[in-house]
Amino acid sequence: MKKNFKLMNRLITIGLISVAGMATVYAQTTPPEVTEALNSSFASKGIAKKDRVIPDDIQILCSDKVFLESPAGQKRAIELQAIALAAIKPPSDGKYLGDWKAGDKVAQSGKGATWKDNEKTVNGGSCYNCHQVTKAEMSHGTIGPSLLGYGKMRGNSQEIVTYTWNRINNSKAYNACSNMPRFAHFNLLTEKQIQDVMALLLDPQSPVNQ
Amino acid sequence: MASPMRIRATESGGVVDVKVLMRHLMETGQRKSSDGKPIPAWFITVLDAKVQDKVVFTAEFGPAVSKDPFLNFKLKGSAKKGDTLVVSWVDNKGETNTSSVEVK
Amino acid sequence: MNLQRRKLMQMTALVGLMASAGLITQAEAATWDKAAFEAKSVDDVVKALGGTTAPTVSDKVTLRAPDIAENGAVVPVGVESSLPATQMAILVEKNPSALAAMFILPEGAEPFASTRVKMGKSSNVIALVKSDGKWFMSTKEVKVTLGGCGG
Amino acid sequence: MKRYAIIGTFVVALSGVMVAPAWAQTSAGEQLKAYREALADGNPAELYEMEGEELWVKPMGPKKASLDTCNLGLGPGVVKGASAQLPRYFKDTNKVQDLESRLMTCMLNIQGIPESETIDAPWGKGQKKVMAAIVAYVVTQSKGMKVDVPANLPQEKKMVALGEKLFYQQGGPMDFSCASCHSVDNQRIRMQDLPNITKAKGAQAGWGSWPAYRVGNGQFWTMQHRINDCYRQQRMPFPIYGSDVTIALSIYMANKANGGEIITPGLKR
Repeated sequence: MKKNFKLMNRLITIGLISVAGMATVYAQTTPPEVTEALNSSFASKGIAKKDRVIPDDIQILCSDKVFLESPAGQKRAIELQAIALAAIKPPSDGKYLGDWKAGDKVAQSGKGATWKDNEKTVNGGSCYNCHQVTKAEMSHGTIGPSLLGYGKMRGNSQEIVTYTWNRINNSKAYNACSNMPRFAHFNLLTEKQIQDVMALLLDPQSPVNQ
Repeated sequence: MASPMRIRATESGGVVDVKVLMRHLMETGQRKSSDGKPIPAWFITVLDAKVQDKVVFTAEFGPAVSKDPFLNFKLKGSAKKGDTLVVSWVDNKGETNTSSVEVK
Repeated sequence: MNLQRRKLMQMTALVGLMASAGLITQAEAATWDKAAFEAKSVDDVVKALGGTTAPTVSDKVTLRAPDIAENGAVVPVGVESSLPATQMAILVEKNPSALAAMFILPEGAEPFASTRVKMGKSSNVIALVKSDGKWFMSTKEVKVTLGGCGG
Repeated sequence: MKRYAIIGTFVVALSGVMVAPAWAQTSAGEQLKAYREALADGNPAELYEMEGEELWVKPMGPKKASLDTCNLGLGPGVVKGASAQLPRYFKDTNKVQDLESRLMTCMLNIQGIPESETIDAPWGKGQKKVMAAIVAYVVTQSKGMKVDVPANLPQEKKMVALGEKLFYQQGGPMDFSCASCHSVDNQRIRMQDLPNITKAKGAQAGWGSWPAYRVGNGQFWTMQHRINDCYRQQRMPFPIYGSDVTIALSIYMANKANGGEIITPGLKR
């Protein structure tokens, strides 16, 4: 869970400068009773260690609907989006698109990262849980938008390719409180898996674009 | 306690509608346990329903019948309101279970 | 055939043993049609059930099964017929052994039975009804979907 | 959840793909409805209920006593309608308790069975197996009644408020909270409808139909088990059986569902 799950982050305070130039500090913290309940109610099990309850900056922001809807919250969202975007790495071998067939397997699988899994479990992307992806798979969720025809509609200009890459790597770069997990940020998917999912979305041969 | 079985038998227009729910694992023999060992097949093979010692319906199951099996069948002429309907099953390990109900 | 007969004899011997030990009554155990339940394909099941020709597709056989099953572990299926039936069966074509359940109908039992079966994947489900010594059938495809979070 | 601050030039492109072929979903949905209706007749939860009914009066534990004097809130031994009013505040323990944590109190005080025996048992084994059967029996005794959890007492109000905060609290490597899946109407994960628990209708559908028998694994799941597996799928650590988080979320849901019909035990995928 890396550095951002350090215990001290639990009570992080976010300072923001108001538009008027006056230094106004908006304190946003996880309520102490919530922290206390989380601490007393959860236990480590397998790979799901207890520190997973400790929210990072994005999780603190997105857990607080009231603050999120305030001007300060919106401002904070933009700030965190910029941080997320800046941290995204382009593919190490320069290849954005892998194999769509392998990508469909990643999209189908909802496995990994639970206390029933272990370090050797190959994580899935759980894409079908929330998105319609191909016509053939009728068992798909509706939490996210349909991705049917994704590449066909947009083409594969570098702009589209980079946007899609970023969106899968860290969806929060565009929407701080997107429901979509940060697949690269938390190492949920490997670079190769992301390249394969990219191909699933953008390869003209992929069933997504048929 | 014996593994539970629930039987409902209701008469309407001369037809007795019988519904049976049984607790049974119905292991297929195709699954493996977490340590990789095959889990042996264990399933109900034969179920029969009797009224006054006369068999009125028989079902034979393979391991493809779902866990905690449900069975629904209908009798016309071989059972009537007030009769005692006895349902028994035997599984492939030779374990048996019997339960009865009055036709309502 | 030899192997099958040998298996059958072993089974009979075992059943005899269990029956003499008072575990089960001879009548209860003797009826389980091992050959039919162990047959792999639909054709082999029909043969094991004594069918000499392919079953006739008939609209007098009604198969109740869903178009989609939310979970392959539990698929409700039922068979019903307007023919005077003595025996009925439910088969899942793509299961390792096709025969899932069989029903024997003495005088006074309606040609109606419904249960729940496991399906490993999307497959044709077949209802067989024996009437006047001949087998009749009805078929329906059931799609098994993936559900839940998949974790 | 609203989508805030989507920046860049991709807003239009993104919204363009939000139109899913509605007909495909409707017809698949109707076909699934037929499947679920075919299953509704004959819920194997009844087998657990039968077992629980026997266990309720069976002397067990070091004190060889039965639970039939257990006070679930309506007086010693009163089961009818008891679970409809749970979770609630109990004076003797000075705690808000759900059905399962209250039963643990009774098992301890009446039968001498330590709470840890239930808490530490794996699902479906040992004292958790006993618990599941008893829960099946108790909730069936409130079937057809209305959820009656007004949460008027200050201790109850406090737990509802905590539950609401926890409902939105994100964590884990997928950033999920309960709200990620349960705060918008008419959403599905794969083929499963997700009740919007932030509204009465959704809360009633969810709270009112659990505990339930799950056909997929042939198990009877209590509400504690249901919440536990939600957290597993959220990739969170293990929520301790009967812990504050589970009770707070339960009373938050029950209070939202107040007045809704109880159809437990349900039958689920």
